[in-house]
Amino acid sequence: MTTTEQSYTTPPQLTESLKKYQNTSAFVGLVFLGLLVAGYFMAGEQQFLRSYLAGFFMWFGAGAGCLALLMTQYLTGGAWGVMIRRLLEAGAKTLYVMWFGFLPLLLGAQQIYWWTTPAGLADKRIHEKVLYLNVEFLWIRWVIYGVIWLGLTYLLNKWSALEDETKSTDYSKKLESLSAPGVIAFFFTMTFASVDYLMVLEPHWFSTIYGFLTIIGEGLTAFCLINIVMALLAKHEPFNHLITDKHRHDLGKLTLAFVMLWAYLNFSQLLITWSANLPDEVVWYIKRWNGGWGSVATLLWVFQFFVPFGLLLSQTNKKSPAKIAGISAFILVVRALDYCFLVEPNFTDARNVQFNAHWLDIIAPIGFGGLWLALFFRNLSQTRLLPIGAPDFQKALNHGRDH
Amino acid sequence: MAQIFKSSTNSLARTSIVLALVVLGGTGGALFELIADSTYATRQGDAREQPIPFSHAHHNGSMGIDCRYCHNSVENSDWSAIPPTKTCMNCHSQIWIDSPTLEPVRESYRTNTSIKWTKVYDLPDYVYFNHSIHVKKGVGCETCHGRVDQMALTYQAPTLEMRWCLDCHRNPEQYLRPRDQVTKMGYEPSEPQEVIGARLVKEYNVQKLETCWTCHR
Amino acid sequence: MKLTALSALVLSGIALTGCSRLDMQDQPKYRPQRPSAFFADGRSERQPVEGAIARGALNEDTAFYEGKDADGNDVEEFPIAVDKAVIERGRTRFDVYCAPCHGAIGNGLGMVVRRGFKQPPSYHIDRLREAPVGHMYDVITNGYGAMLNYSAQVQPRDRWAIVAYIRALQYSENANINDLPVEARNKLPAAGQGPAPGQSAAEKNQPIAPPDSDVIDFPHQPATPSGVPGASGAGARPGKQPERK
Amino acid sequence: MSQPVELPDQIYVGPVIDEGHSLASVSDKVGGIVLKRKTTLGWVFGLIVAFGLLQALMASATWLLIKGVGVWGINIPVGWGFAIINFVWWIGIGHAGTLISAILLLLNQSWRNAINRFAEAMTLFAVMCAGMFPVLHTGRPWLAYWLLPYPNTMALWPQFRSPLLWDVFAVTTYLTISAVFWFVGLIPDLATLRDSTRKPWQQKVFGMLSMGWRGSARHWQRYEKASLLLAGMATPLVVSVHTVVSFDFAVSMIPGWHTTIFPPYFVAGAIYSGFAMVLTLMIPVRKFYGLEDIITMRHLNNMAKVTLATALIVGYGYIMEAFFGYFSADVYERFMVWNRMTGPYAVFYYTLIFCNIITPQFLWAKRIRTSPGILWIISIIVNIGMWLERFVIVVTSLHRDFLPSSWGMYAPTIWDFGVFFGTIGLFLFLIFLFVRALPMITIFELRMLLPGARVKEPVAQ
Amino acid sequence: MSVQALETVHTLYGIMAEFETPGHLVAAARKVRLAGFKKFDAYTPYPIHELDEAMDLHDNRVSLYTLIGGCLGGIGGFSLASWVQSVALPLNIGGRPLISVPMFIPVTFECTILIGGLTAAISMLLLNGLPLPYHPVFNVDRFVDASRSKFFLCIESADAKFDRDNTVSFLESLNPVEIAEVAR
Repeated sequence: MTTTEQSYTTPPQLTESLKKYQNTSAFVGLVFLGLLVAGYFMAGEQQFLRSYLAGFFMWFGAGAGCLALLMTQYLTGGAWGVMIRRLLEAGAKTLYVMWFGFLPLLLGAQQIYWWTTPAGLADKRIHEKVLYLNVEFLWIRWVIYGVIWLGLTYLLNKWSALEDETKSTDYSKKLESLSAPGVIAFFFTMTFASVDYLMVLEPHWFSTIYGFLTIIGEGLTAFCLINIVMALLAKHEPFNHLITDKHRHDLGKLTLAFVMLWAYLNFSQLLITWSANLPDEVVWYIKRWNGGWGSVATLLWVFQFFVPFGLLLSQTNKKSPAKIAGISAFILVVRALDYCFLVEPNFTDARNVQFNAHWLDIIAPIGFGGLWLALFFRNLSQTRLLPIGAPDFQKALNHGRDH
Repeated sequence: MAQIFKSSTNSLARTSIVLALVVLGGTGGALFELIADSTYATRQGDAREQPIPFSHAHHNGSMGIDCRYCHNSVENSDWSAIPPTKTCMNCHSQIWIDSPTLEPVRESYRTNTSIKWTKVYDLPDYVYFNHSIHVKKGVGCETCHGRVDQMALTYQAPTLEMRWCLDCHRNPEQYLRPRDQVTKMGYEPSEPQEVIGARLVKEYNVQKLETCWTCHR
Repeated sequence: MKLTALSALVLSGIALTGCSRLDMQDQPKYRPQRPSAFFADGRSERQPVEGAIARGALNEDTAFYEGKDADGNDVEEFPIAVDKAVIERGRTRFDVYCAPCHGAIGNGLGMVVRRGFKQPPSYHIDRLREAPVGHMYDVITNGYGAMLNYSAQVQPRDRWAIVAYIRALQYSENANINDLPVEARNKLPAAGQGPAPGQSAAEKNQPIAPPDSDVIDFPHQPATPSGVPGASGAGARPGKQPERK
Repeated sequence: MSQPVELPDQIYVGPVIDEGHSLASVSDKVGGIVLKRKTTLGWVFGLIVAFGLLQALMASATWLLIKGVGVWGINIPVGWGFAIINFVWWIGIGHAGTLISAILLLLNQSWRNAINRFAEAMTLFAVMCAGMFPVLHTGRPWLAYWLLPYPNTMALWPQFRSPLLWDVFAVTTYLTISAVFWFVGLIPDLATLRDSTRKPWQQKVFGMLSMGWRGSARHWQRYEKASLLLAGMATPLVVSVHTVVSFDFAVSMIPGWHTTIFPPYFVAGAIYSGFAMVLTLMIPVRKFYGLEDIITMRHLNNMAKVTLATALIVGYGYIMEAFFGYFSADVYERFMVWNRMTGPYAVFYYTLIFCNIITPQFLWAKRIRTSPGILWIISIIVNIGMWLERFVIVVTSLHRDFLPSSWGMYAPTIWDFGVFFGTIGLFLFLIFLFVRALPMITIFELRMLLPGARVKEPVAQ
Repeated sequence: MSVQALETVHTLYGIMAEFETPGHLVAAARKVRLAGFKKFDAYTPYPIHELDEAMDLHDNRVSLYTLIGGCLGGIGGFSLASWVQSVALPLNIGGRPLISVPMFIPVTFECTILIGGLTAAISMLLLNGLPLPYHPVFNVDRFVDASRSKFFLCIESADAKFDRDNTVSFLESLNPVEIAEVAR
């Protein structure tokens, strides 16, 4: 195998393909986002924002998940991280655009966030926590999140590029030392972001595991996307012989771990809430336990846990590019349903649970997915696809080749 | 190296493992059946030694004296009284007055001291049992105490295990009888027990009390 | 496996200690009639102090509690309202506490008498038919002749119920067909062929025996060994004959 | 799954096993600790000290059985005192062992090989100590078998909706599977001991225990499969055990207990304290037995990193609890947080913050991660901190009941301490016996790390 | 098989060759398999994964049994919980359904692991035919090192292709350190 630097540059055909993917995604994204805007006029502002929130948060989360995994892999090391570092960087960079996606939610907050309305702010329980729940602070938090996420993304990308150029381990050390506090900052900001945009849809409800759950979900989304992109890349020179079964196997195992973590955290939340049966808390589940949403909950358990779990147990499935990509795509579809499940039932009545999913709930994730992928492939086509400057790059490439 | 073990050790090692499993597993079951559930542990069928060989078979069986003649508090109290010597003397002031067997009775009456009967149905102190409600709901004396009319020396008829109590508490219709048949020995239901039991459950408003505090209070 | 072995050990431990009484099966507390190591007489219950009267137990109503009027004479009238339920109640009490000696119909030929107890007089003699109810109450309460008192076994209200039942028995043994209501009388077979008139007062409160039966069933009689009252076994003895007429 | 020896580079602190070892030398070195090494005075002294502490357990438990649980400091409203605190503490300590063996085996982390046997033994002994507490707390330990579902004369069954029953299942399963996993791992090493010793009685004992293991390739193939499967099952098991322990608290309605983050937060806390305990024990053992070449700096460094990471998760848990206490706008939740921080037990809260959150921050520095002495002190502080964490959770939540009329204080008695230190004695006693009687490092897995173990097929002759 | 060969089977377990390195052993094992021997085994002080391929070992029964055991354990645990709570001792706890699925998950899970784990360990031992304290290979003096540092390969006399002299010369061609007869 050649080990010259030249062989790791992106060949022109691959850049072409990436451009093609970018254009297709952009087209799909624009069409569906156009439909979503049309939905604003057809279904009303509130329904628009609900579907917007579900679709947007999923794809925002994909970028955020990439950022989190990017920092994590600097901390833990391991071949898997080196191989997908550039993909994660490209994913994280989508945050530059996605961060602005919160604006419609902030501007239309009174439509979907009841607590921001005068009636909500006057509510006794909301008033009790007015130090946190006030509209000004909500805006300020949005800015803080942006500074932290975008700042981390910027620095990580910059130093990583410099590392490639200079081959200096100074940058490797810098990346590692930024990632450690970065992960901590990310955990807290993302927790509060999940409170700000999702949890307060049910303004009296709270769950301490929620931030954790959101972050793990985002990591799962990110891993699924990475798996798919890795499978796409594996079709092209030079990746067809750079990415080994071992790499895919490691990524598959991590995907499996996230599937299990997702199930574990969700089950913990369910069991604790369900068994204590406190009126404040159980409302959230009542709306998701009965009627149409109850069936969706079952579907989520089956398709976001049992089925992927069973499939990912098999080594063959994890190692085959087509299979792992298929499973990942499947999980992504269920992830979209999961976000819909997190958002929509809040707008139904606990005494008479209605299945209130809307056609816009299908439009929104596809629209944002197109947008996100377009951004992602654009970022990807502008960079070298392998971090040749990483100190353990050669070792990562050789991972799984020594027998 | 030399062999450490003889070739016979192989079968020895294997059989000993199997044997150990069988023995351990078997002992658990055996101990349950033979000890925990044995009449030795439950004292079922165990006739207790009494200061006077009082025969229920005679008094209740052949004389036909109603249970309540002596155990007169059974309908009104949680406690079915062991009769005072005076009750014996109701009759034995006239009959069998010379019997040496009955001397302790007469002595007790003379000296105003209690006869120390041995309790046959000694429930644990953490069990609350109320005779009157059982009698009122149509549980026959015989259902728990067995054919007292055939007991020369009184023995404990049931196991008195908790599951024995629960057997009836869960499905009382298996055992209920009309109230006026409660003290009757050798009662035969006039209709199939399922029919009569189900009717009486409704008529007497018998509840299936299974809560812990029904009996442990 | 470890636990099975452990539980087996524990079980056998319990068994080997000689009894299977668990903790707290015997608690240091008194239950009725439990002996006491503390009191000299060995009883856990204490007798009230001589002359003590429990709250609500002054029992001033002498007619009710003693069967005597203010002058100490036996009362003639029941101090309670007598109705069918009271007589029914009286019958159950009578069958339990009186029938062993007095016999189910009050002829004084109960089981205990047949075993040697001094025979009490039949209720169906004139003296007793004419005795005031207070007298009978007094006998139950305080005993009479060879009969010891039943005050501990039978409560005052039950004693009156028994008295009421005895009155009914006496009436039944001396009744006339004309005492029956017309409808009941019509149900009887032609006069002279069925059971003799005045057969049983109990019948007044019971369905009349079916026409084809010549056996009067006493369904609430205390059980005899045969389980069929009055029909066979002990009930078939000659001594029982009078009550059949 | 071949095990390439990873080259030392700036990411790593050093090799997983020092150079210069051969197949025979590792076998002799580790096996020699059991077979050849003289029983040192230090070991005897340590054993006696541990045995003395164990007597505290014996005495306290005996007194407890005679008098009942009233000899402990528990009462209304704090009905769960030292018993549950120590139970959770011990079982948490146990978790590192399974984690090191199982998760790191699944993740192909070769540095586990030198410490997994010891950590697994620690797991077993810690779970034994842990299991003792709820059983003693029942008041009538001789009836503990009532906790199992079996057809009994009472026609009663345990309540499957109660987290305390889940505990029974989780802890017994954990103990059983840990013991099986540990024993399966021991079999090849016992065979090594059997073949290395010259004493007939040792040959007999190790021969029986190793069940005639002869290193057949056909056996190894199934053996590896079974090990992997056991590891695969032990990993979710270890998570489930502490999750169930957290459910003991979380499915209730007590403020400070009923919070959804408890499962991951408890699991992280368990791993945290477990790794701290491994460090606490490994650092001296490594020194006394001269195992620096097998348990290298790299091990200490990695364990310190895991400790730091879990410390951060635990810290995240503390902050979430405090934030959501505020965010709940619930008077009881808020009072609970406030009471923790300013109430009568506040000093414990701040001590635990110091021990669990502040102290481990030193581990960011590689110099500290690689200096055994400081690491040892930090690990002990963390152990104390994690004990205090359980104390704060149990006592502060209970001692202020919903109604002020039911408020009370909790103070352990000498018998509480007797049982607690007694279990530490039991634990150390078993550890001392273990390091003397069994190979404390998995020899056959060490061999796999050696350069000489790699298969280089000769060029065709 | 000749009469003489049969006699050999009774006295001779097989021929054992000792190798210096794992690499030699793997190469030898592959050759032995390719030579058509079925009943032979390699003895190593630690698991060598290359041997699985060289000796064509792919026994997945442990996994299969474990899967079955785990499933049975899980089903058993859940059924036990459901039966107890709905049939044997139905208790209404705060209005929750008798079969409270979420609350049965912990027990179900633990039973799955318990039975699965025990099956994995026990089936491994049983399939390996352990315990077997006595085995002919221990008769070879140098075999003590099999659990320490040396690598052995033994062709059993029970193999159809076994012939004492030919086997010895065949093994000698594989570059062993030493060759020994294994008495039964």
